[in-house]
Amino acid sequence: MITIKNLQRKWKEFNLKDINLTIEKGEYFVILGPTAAGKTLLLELIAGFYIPDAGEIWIHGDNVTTVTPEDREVGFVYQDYALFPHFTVKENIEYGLKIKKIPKDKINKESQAMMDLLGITYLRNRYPTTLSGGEKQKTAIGRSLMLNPHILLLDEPLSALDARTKAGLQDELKKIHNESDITIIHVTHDQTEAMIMADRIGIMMRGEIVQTGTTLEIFNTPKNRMIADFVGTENVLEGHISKKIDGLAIVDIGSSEIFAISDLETGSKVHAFIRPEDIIISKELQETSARNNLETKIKKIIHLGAIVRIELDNGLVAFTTKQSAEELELNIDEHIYVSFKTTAVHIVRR
Amino acid sequence: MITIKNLQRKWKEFNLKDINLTIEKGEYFVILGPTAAGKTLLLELIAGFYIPDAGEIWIHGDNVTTVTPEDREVGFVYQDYALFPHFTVKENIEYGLKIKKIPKDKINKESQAMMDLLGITYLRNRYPTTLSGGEKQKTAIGRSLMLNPHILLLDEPLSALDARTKAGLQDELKKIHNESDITIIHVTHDQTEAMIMADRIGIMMRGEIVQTGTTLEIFNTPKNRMIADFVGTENVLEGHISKKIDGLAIVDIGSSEIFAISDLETGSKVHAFIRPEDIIISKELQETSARNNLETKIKKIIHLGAIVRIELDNGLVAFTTKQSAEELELNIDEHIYVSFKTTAVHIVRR
Amino acid sequence: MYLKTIENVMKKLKKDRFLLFFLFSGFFLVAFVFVTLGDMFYRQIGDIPALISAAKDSTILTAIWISISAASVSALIAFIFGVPLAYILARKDFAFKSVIEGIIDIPIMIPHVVAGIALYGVFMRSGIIGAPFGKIGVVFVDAFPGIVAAMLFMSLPYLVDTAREGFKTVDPRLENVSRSLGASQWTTFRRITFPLALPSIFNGCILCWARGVSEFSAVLIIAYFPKSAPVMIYDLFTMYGLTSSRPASILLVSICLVIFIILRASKHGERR
Amino acid sequence: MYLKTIENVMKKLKKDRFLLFFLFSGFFLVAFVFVTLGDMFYRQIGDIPALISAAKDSTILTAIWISISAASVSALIAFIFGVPLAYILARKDFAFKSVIEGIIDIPIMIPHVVAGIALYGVFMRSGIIGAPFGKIGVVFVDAFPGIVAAMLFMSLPYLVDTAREGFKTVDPRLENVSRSLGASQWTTFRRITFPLALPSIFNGCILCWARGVSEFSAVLIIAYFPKSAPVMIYDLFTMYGLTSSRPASILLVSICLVIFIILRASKHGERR
Repeated sequence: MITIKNLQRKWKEFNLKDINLTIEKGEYFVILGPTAAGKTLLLELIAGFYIPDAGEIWIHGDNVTTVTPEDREVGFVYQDYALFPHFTVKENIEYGLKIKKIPKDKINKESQAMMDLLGITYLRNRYPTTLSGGEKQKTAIGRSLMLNPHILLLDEPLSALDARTKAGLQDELKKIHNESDITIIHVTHDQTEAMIMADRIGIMMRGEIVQTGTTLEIFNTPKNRMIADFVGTENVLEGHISKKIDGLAIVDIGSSEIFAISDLETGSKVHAFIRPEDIIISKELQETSARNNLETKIKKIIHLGAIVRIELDNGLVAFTTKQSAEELELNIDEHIYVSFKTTAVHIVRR
Repeated sequence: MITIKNLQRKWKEFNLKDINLTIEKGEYFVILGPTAAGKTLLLELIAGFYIPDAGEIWIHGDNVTTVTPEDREVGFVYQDYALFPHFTVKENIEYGLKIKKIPKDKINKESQAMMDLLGITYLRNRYPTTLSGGEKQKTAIGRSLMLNPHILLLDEPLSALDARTKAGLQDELKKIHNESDITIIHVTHDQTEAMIMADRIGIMMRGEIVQTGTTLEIFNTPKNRMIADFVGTENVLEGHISKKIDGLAIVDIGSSEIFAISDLETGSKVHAFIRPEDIIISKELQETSARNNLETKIKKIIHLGAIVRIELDNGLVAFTTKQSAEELELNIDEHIYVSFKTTAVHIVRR
Repeated sequence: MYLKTIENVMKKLKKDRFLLFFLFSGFFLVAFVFVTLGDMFYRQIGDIPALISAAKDSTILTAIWISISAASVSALIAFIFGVPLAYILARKDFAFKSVIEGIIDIPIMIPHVVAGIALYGVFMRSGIIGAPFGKIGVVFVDAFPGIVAAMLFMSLPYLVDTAREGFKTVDPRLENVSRSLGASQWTTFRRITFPLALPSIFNGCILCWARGVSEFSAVLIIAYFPKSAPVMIYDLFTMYGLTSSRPASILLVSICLVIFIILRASKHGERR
Repeated sequence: MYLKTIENVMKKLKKDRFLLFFLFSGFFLVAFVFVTLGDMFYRQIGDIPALISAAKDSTILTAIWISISAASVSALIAFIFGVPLAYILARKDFAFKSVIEGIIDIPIMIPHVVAGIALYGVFMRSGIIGAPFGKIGVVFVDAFPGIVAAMLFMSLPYLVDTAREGFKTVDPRLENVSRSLGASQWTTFRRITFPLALPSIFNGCILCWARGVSEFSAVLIIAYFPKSAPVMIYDLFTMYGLTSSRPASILLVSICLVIFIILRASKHGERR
């Protein structure tokens, strides 16, 4: 278990303020945040490359706040791989064991096994400059795993890779994680990557961890507008709770009223979030279980390959598949109905 | 109209080989290709920053191949904006008119109108280093539009911007394009951006324009596997045409046969492309208009926000909305049926 | 307060023997330079009257003035011809470019006395440059133009190299954009490239000037007269010894330092 | 073939008056350096016997040997103490860092003669450094150690600056990764940082060595004897004139050039 208590550190333009975080042993934890949020600095503090200005870091019950990096048994993989350019792939992978003065034949055997596992044996005598991005990243991951660290820290490990290589390495990382009890902390700015990889996600913005939770918690119930904006919640409505009936809140958003579930009291000023994929479009008013039914016009139809993005006159955005869009024969300026469930509306105080 | 004939140019590691391209007047043309395809170099040749090794460039009926950039009346916007750091926003925007020695009060009026149009008047006295990415890009676009160029060349204009700013600038560019008869050539590596912006798309790879066409043509009927891979066609099957009945081709893909429409003769070795959003998933074999029905198992379900990606045991990938996935109650290892229309299969010779 | 800081530094260092060892090694060179110059100034403080009388001595002041004015002329010539060369070296690729760059850097690498011998060879009355100039009445050997020529030769690489690096930091795409906005190559240079490279060019001029003032060997050979400051200091040393040459040395260093500071300040003032 | 190339260049230039003008200006400085040195070599070719007899003259050879060996010793000292200093300056931030960097660069900016005066002041028998060394029998004035001290003083900034820039190009994240793989700070320096900065450090050593060989002014003041090559060349010039000093000059430049080429080649050979 990794526990971070009230961690503070200033470094160049970055400023970590009072970070508190607990990551369970064996967890795949993703720190998701925009660039310059201080994500890398947080990882580097966990690895011990810097000493915090204040606060503590505990790993598996030990306070390691001032322990040097070489004594933390933490693997680290940087975004641009940070391979040693004067060593071959094999020499890079064996570096940690050579430092430990392990016998040569044992090193040989272990590095061979690692290269086989990652499928990079054929690259063993190549120098890093001659490798592709994916090959470099596999080497970097292999190098960091050779000492069987308790914790693997990944700093945007897939950001510089093309889509196909990325998918392959995602599988590889998942496999490594599943087949050992290693704790992985993976930093990224890519929401999709976070959704694919994470057991749990921590949202980091401007030097703070602003929300932690499972993937669904984060994406369906962002804690505030800033997080909602960042994780890509498209529909953000502003209003106030005008009435409450049987636990159901009626939110006045000016042009109309919507039904939602909320514990907040009447009169609260709120933001209402609705994910575009939760909005159903139909040509006629339908009898459905959805409580919210609004009439509006289509303003714009944008084909995005698999999905179609429909921008509506009342400011909402809906996603639908190409199939349904074709079946419905939607046209710009056409009058349509949108409906969404009360449970699809996520209310936060503003 | 811009006509490029047999254009060749080597520069550093880039090598443009025999580029032929015709872009209509007033068109919004997107050049889409991976990094290092030579896209920027092509734009720079059109702008006249380099002289081609061979070939010709014609703009509106004139051969401009050796005309200097200052006499081409072509606007250019670089990815990282290339604002003059020692000038304010206003001075940047007025630069072209000052060079032309236009009277001061006229310059003032025109730059004011441009800044108003782009909504950056409040930035007039700021220096570029103090601006955000979006503000810089607006300034760069404004600067390039001040001389009313016939042609506007945009080099990855939105790549460095965050999602929200990007969307705003996409609208802005579309508006500028719609309200004038300017020809825009827009270079990008982002498929979604190309789909949103383009009247027509040219795919550029390794120094060659490999396919041109409308958005639908490019994404639904990529000319070869390399293009399909790049534009994100997920399902690529390998097989040969085993039979032809009434213009319908039966493609033997080893494990099974699929129906498709193709002019190729029996025996041809082919690739079959099927877009994931064209594959319909159901729990029972249904009577549909789709000719292709296959039974398979679900291997993996990945939630990607609006859409759910379903990886199947037979290697195919299907996309569906969160709604339908929930309604179908799909589970891993479950037996299901996939169906897709004959018209959804795109056949190319391999 | 001060002791506290030292204490904290010491605490940190104890943790970090590696850094301590490196600091200790590095300290040696810093101390060497500091002690050598500090000693000179410190000893002079014990004899302020000698410094004052040197500052009133017209032969010393004339020598310093000759050094400063000759260095200024040579820096100006280097600027006029060096800036275009630096621009070409930064922007264009051509055959033998590295040869040109090598030739420009020779004066840095060659022993100064050898440079002086070579300069004497071409600038003497019968020399390949001295002869034609002699016909129009310009004499180099033991004359002001000779001092300028020697200084120019020894110091021009500093200007060209610094200005070239300055031009390289100006993004060529700014020039491209400027031209697409209707500006010719010359206008682009004048309005975009030169202003953006100016801080580096200015630095190059300062370096070039300082190298000119400090030049001794080549000047000694080509123009012992009129006596420039370093020659004068050397003369004082050989004829009257250390105590006589020290005040003039300190005077020269101090005047150069003041000019430096004024130039730097004016440069910072000019920047936004 | 050759004419054709010139013709093509001319055609391009006509299109491009801007470039033509700049080339013309830049040509002046290149020609200045080239003619000055070319003339020296060209004239010597007319008198090969003098060159041969100089190459056989044991006093000349001894002087060159003194220069080369003293420069080597001074470069070695600069290496030992300068590399740790350069590493600290590249990696660590601390109070007064820019002061330290300024002190290290003083020898470049200060007039060489003034540096010589200052060095004489501390290394003479009664000097702050000369006195304690005198007690253990090491004399600097008019002795080999004095030559080394003068060379070290004048050349150390070149090594420190170049090595520092070399260390700066080594990504600190490589050091981070190395430490996360169990290597101590010292092991990381030895196995990662130093090998990667080595080409720059090597360049710094060459620069430092070359600056040492070429030093004249400070050596002249602190150690006229034993005569190092530049002092010997100057003596020959003042006593016997240009034609007598030229062969020794060319010999010194040539020997330095050969050493250069050998060092560069060995460095390239060592790289993959």
